[in-house]
Amino acid sequence: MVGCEGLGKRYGRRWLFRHLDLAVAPGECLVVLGINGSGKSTLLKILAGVVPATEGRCDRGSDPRLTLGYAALDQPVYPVLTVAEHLELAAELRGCSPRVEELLAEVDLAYAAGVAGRHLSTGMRARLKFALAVQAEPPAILLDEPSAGLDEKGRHIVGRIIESRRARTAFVLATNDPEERRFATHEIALG
Amino acid sequence: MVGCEGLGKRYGRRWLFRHLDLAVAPGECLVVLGINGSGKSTLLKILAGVVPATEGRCDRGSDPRLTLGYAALDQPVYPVLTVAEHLELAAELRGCSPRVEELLAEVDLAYAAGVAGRHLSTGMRARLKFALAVQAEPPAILLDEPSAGLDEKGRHIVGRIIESRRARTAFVLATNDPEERRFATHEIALG
Amino acid sequence: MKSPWAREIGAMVRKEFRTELRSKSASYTAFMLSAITVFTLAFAFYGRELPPDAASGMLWAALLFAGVGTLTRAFVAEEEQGTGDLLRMWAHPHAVYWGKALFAFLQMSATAGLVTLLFFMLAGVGVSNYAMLGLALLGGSAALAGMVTLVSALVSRGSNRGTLAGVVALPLLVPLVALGVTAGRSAITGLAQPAGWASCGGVWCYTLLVLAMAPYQLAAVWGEP
Amino acid sequence: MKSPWAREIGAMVRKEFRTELRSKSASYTAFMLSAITVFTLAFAFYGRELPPDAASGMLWAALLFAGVGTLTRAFVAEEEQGTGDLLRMWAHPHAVYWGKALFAFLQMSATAGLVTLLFFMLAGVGVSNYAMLGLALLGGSAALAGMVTLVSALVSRGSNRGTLAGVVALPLLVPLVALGVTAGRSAITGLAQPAGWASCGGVWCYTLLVLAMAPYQLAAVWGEP
Amino acid sequence: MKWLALLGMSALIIASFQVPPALGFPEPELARIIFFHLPCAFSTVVFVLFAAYSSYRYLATREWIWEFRALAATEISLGTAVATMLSGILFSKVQWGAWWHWDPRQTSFLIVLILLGAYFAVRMSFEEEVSRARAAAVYSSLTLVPVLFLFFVFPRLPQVLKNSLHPSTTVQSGGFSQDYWTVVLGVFIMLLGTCIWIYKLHVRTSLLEQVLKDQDGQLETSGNRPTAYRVDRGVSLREPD
Ligand code: HEM
Ligand SMILES: Nc1ncnc2c1ncn2[C@@H]1O[C@H](COP(=O)(O)OP(=O)(O)OP(=O)(O)O)[C@@H](O)[C@H]1O
Ligand SMILES: Nc1ncnc2c1ncn2[C@@H]1O[C@H](COP(=O)(O)OP(=O)(O)OP(=O)(O)O)[C@@H](O)[C@H]1O
Ligand SMILES: [Mg+2]
Ligand SMILES: [Mg+2]
Repeated sequence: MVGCEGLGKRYGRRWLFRHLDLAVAPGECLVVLGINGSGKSTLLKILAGVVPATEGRCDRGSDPRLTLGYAALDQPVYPVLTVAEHLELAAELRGCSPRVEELLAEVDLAYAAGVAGRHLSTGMRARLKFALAVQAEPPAILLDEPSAGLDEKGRHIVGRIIESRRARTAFVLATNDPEERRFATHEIALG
Repeated sequence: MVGCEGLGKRYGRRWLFRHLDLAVAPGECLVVLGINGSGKSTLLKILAGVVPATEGRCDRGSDPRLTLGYAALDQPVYPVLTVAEHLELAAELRGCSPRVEELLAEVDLAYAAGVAGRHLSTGMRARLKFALAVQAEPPAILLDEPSAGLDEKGRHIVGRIIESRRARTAFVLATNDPEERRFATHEIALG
Repeated sequence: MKSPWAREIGAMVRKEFRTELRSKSASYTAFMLSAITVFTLAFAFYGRELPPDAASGMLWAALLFAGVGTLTRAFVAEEEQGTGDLLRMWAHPHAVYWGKALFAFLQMSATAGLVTLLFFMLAGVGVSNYAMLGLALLGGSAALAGMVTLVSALVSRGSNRGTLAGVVALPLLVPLVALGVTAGRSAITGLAQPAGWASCGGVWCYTLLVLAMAPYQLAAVWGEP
Repeated sequence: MKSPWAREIGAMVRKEFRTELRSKSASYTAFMLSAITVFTLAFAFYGRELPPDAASGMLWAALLFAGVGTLTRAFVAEEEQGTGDLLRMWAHPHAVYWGKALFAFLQMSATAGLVTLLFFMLAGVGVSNYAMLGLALLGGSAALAGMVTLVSALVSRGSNRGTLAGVVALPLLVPLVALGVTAGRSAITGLAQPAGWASCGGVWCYTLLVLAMAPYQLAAVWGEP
Repeated sequence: MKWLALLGMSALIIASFQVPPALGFPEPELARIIFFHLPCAFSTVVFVLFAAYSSYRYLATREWIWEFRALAATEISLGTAVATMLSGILFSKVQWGAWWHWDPRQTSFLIVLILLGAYFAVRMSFEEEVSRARAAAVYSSLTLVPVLFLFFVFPRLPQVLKNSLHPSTTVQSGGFSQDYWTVVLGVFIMLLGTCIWIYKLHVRTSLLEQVLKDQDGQLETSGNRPTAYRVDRGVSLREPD
């Protein structure tokens, strides 16, 4: 469950969007469309609570650490921490169980559990971020360009992650890839 | 014209590739394939001369600043410099003409000439990097996942950039996107 | 099972240690700054031996600049790497603050020890009241760590953070230095003990004040989007 | 048409200016930092006025705090941002070094001028030989800028090799400071003029040495893939 | 109202020259600087306190009005602080014979000035309104304790008092004669009134600016009210392989 009321974001003089009302419930998947620079990522960042909105308010659930997952193409990871250490750190801070093996198996990264963040390839980093986003099995997950930079297998993993959680999770996808519209139950176009 | 002889790259115990001989001539487009983590980006970085090879040698032409263009999904840009300033800086350091308007028009970023690097969206950043890569019209251009994060129009721009320079330029593409195999005159699979 | 607080703060401290041990940048800077500082200040008086009540001033100046120069990176580095958002989504701001402040305190008191040692070796002045000096330095390090960590969070998302951090942190710490210097003087010379103890108490009051307010201010300036 | 060297170095310097002084706050902040540095130092010595032959040392200390702290970031920031590769692909290593060193020098000497001014305004010690002081400070700033830029490049690549090189390289600043302090002292007090001039010359030799070897070391450590 | 103020001011000016020279000072005749010096110092304290309070309120209730109040108050307190400093410098020239005497009071007040000035350094380095407001608020709430310390406590520490020329106990010990007090208080009230007037104008303007920004933005947006629409799950955009 994630949503917002009367949400608006202004950079300088330009409003990316305004008067935006959303309410995505488990079972639904909202795909955010729009040309480059239309504000998709910004919207997701605001929903995730890492960028301040200019007006309006968001609902992220009781404790965002456990009720919200977020994975974005542009999100870096810690250069010196290994994949496993990322999962352990996140788990200890959130207060959920790390489930390292389980998650790494799901995103097919088990072979790189000991690799440092700065040595991960694009696709490996994307996989790690998926694992981190779903770690606490939150009721709402935000994915920004999930399958960018992923190989065939990786894209299937994205599909599995979404389909297997559909029933109990609300998804918001921001994407430029028409392929990913297949997940949509709802769509919204910005800009 | 870009190539290498007996090129090999080892990280720790693992050889990403070895005994690699390449020679890409103008008119040719080599597409590098392979699963995530197979070493595509590393190969391109070695050819671009920003990562040291473990063995073998590369041919980047007389003065890589003018004979080699490189654009990668993971390559950041200067946070505080504007789009136009990036192009001016690169031109002055390389010793070629900046061609700001021309290039920004080609990648359809003219409207953002004054936007600072840290305020660019994924797709806008990708366009800026294309402009920087082709600025000196080098005889060899390396593109790492060119169309990742680009919208419909952006992907057409990539197509135009490649097709319009085919005759006089050697291209090396590293990609996970089957779509991009359409540019290939040659293919190589790593890992 | 540990309390959630202990677990979260522990996780943060562990993370800081790992990062520091693998990329030794911070401790390198700390070492560099404190060494240079002490050397220069001691050298300023070489040949003529140091008037004992100037010694305290130098000691604190050295600590202040070494501390500010080193610790301001705490949050700035996170934002520059772009990992600040990860912490913001994973952790409770208070846990982040306490974790970083604790690590900063350890780092700072190590620096303080080093500086003091070097200093008295080079400057060759005796101390008449070790307890007072120790207490003042300990409280000082804690206040420094607490304040500079907060300042680093405050500036971390602004432009030209490096300079701004200094501009913000130094004047805020001047009261601390004033009290610390007074305490240090009477600890070294052994004169005006009551005043010395009073300012030592002052240092600790300042420390408690900082540590009491800081987590909430951090939550306001860094924790929220 | 300018020579390629002039053009490339000019471009680098311009870029540094744009990066560091883009926001209107930057120069204001930088100014405040040097002011605060002096005041804080002065504050640490409240109540007792400075013996004139200690002044020189304090001055250099202030310089180091105000200058070195920020300069060490020159290359480190590039690598942390990931923009180092851009420079490596666009520019000739020597141009990069000279550009960054020149900017560092300008910044450093501006700070030096400001700090010195404030220092003597407030500390109320007279200078008996301005020429010597000026020369020493100028040479010192140049040497500091050149040295610190190189060190920053050494440590920037993150490899322990680099850090080690930095640790080895930095103590090289110690003789510089020693010479500078000596020169400054005799410039202020007016005593031991010959020795003062000698150490002033020493500072300049040091400067030339640094600037002669630095670009090649940089090309070796930073320029190659 | 304006006329009243004018009247009061002229009255005060006359009064300030009627009072006998203060014999406590090295230069009794010129002790009259205190009529300007002290009220400025007092108003500085008043506005610093109010700025800190407003900042606290902003952090508590994220209402822009409090951020604007904090900004206005800090600007005015900086102004009065500078006035105090200038009058003080003048004062020290005529009383102690040196523009700058390196007196603890002077040093500490210099740091106060810097603390107030740094507030604007902080503001300037944030371009986004929300982050700027928060950073500024937190900073100014941080400065309160140091400012008060440097203002009231530090100059009165025994070991500082003993090597300071600056009087610090005149007020507590009732060192001022009755007529001096009346004039000082009169000027203080005048000054406070003026400052509050400026302050109100300042807050008004910032409010209007804010409104204007949102309006402009609205005009620029192309009636931008995006809405989500349901998609028919039957359709799949995947190309048949
Ligand atoms: C730059 C120099 C000076 C500065 C910054 C300065 C600042 C201040 C400040 C902030 C106060 C009010 C705070 C308090 O009452 O504790 C004050 C009070 C006062 N100042 Fe100054 N002052 C300066 C020079 C002087 C000089 C030269 C004289 C006269 C010799 C003087 C006479 C007084 C008196 C009589 C008071 C009231 C003392 C009291 O509060 O009991 N000031 N000054
Ligand atoms: N901090 C900022 N200050 C000013 N403008 C900004 C800032 N951040 C983003 N922008 C602008 O906001 C717009 C939206 O950026 P955003 O990253 O949300 O686009 P996007 O829809 O994700 O595009 P893409 O499809 O390329 O990812 C861009 O035009 C960008 O220039
Ligand atoms: N500095 C390094 N040290 C050790 N291993 C590294 C380093 N850099 C990369 N690697 C490893 O090299 C492999 C190849 O990385 P690279 O980025 O080239 O993969 P890629 O083919 O580009 O993958 P993707 O399709 O995800 O971009 C990865 O397994 C990575 O873990
Ligand atoms: Mg995006
Ligand atoms: Mg890759």
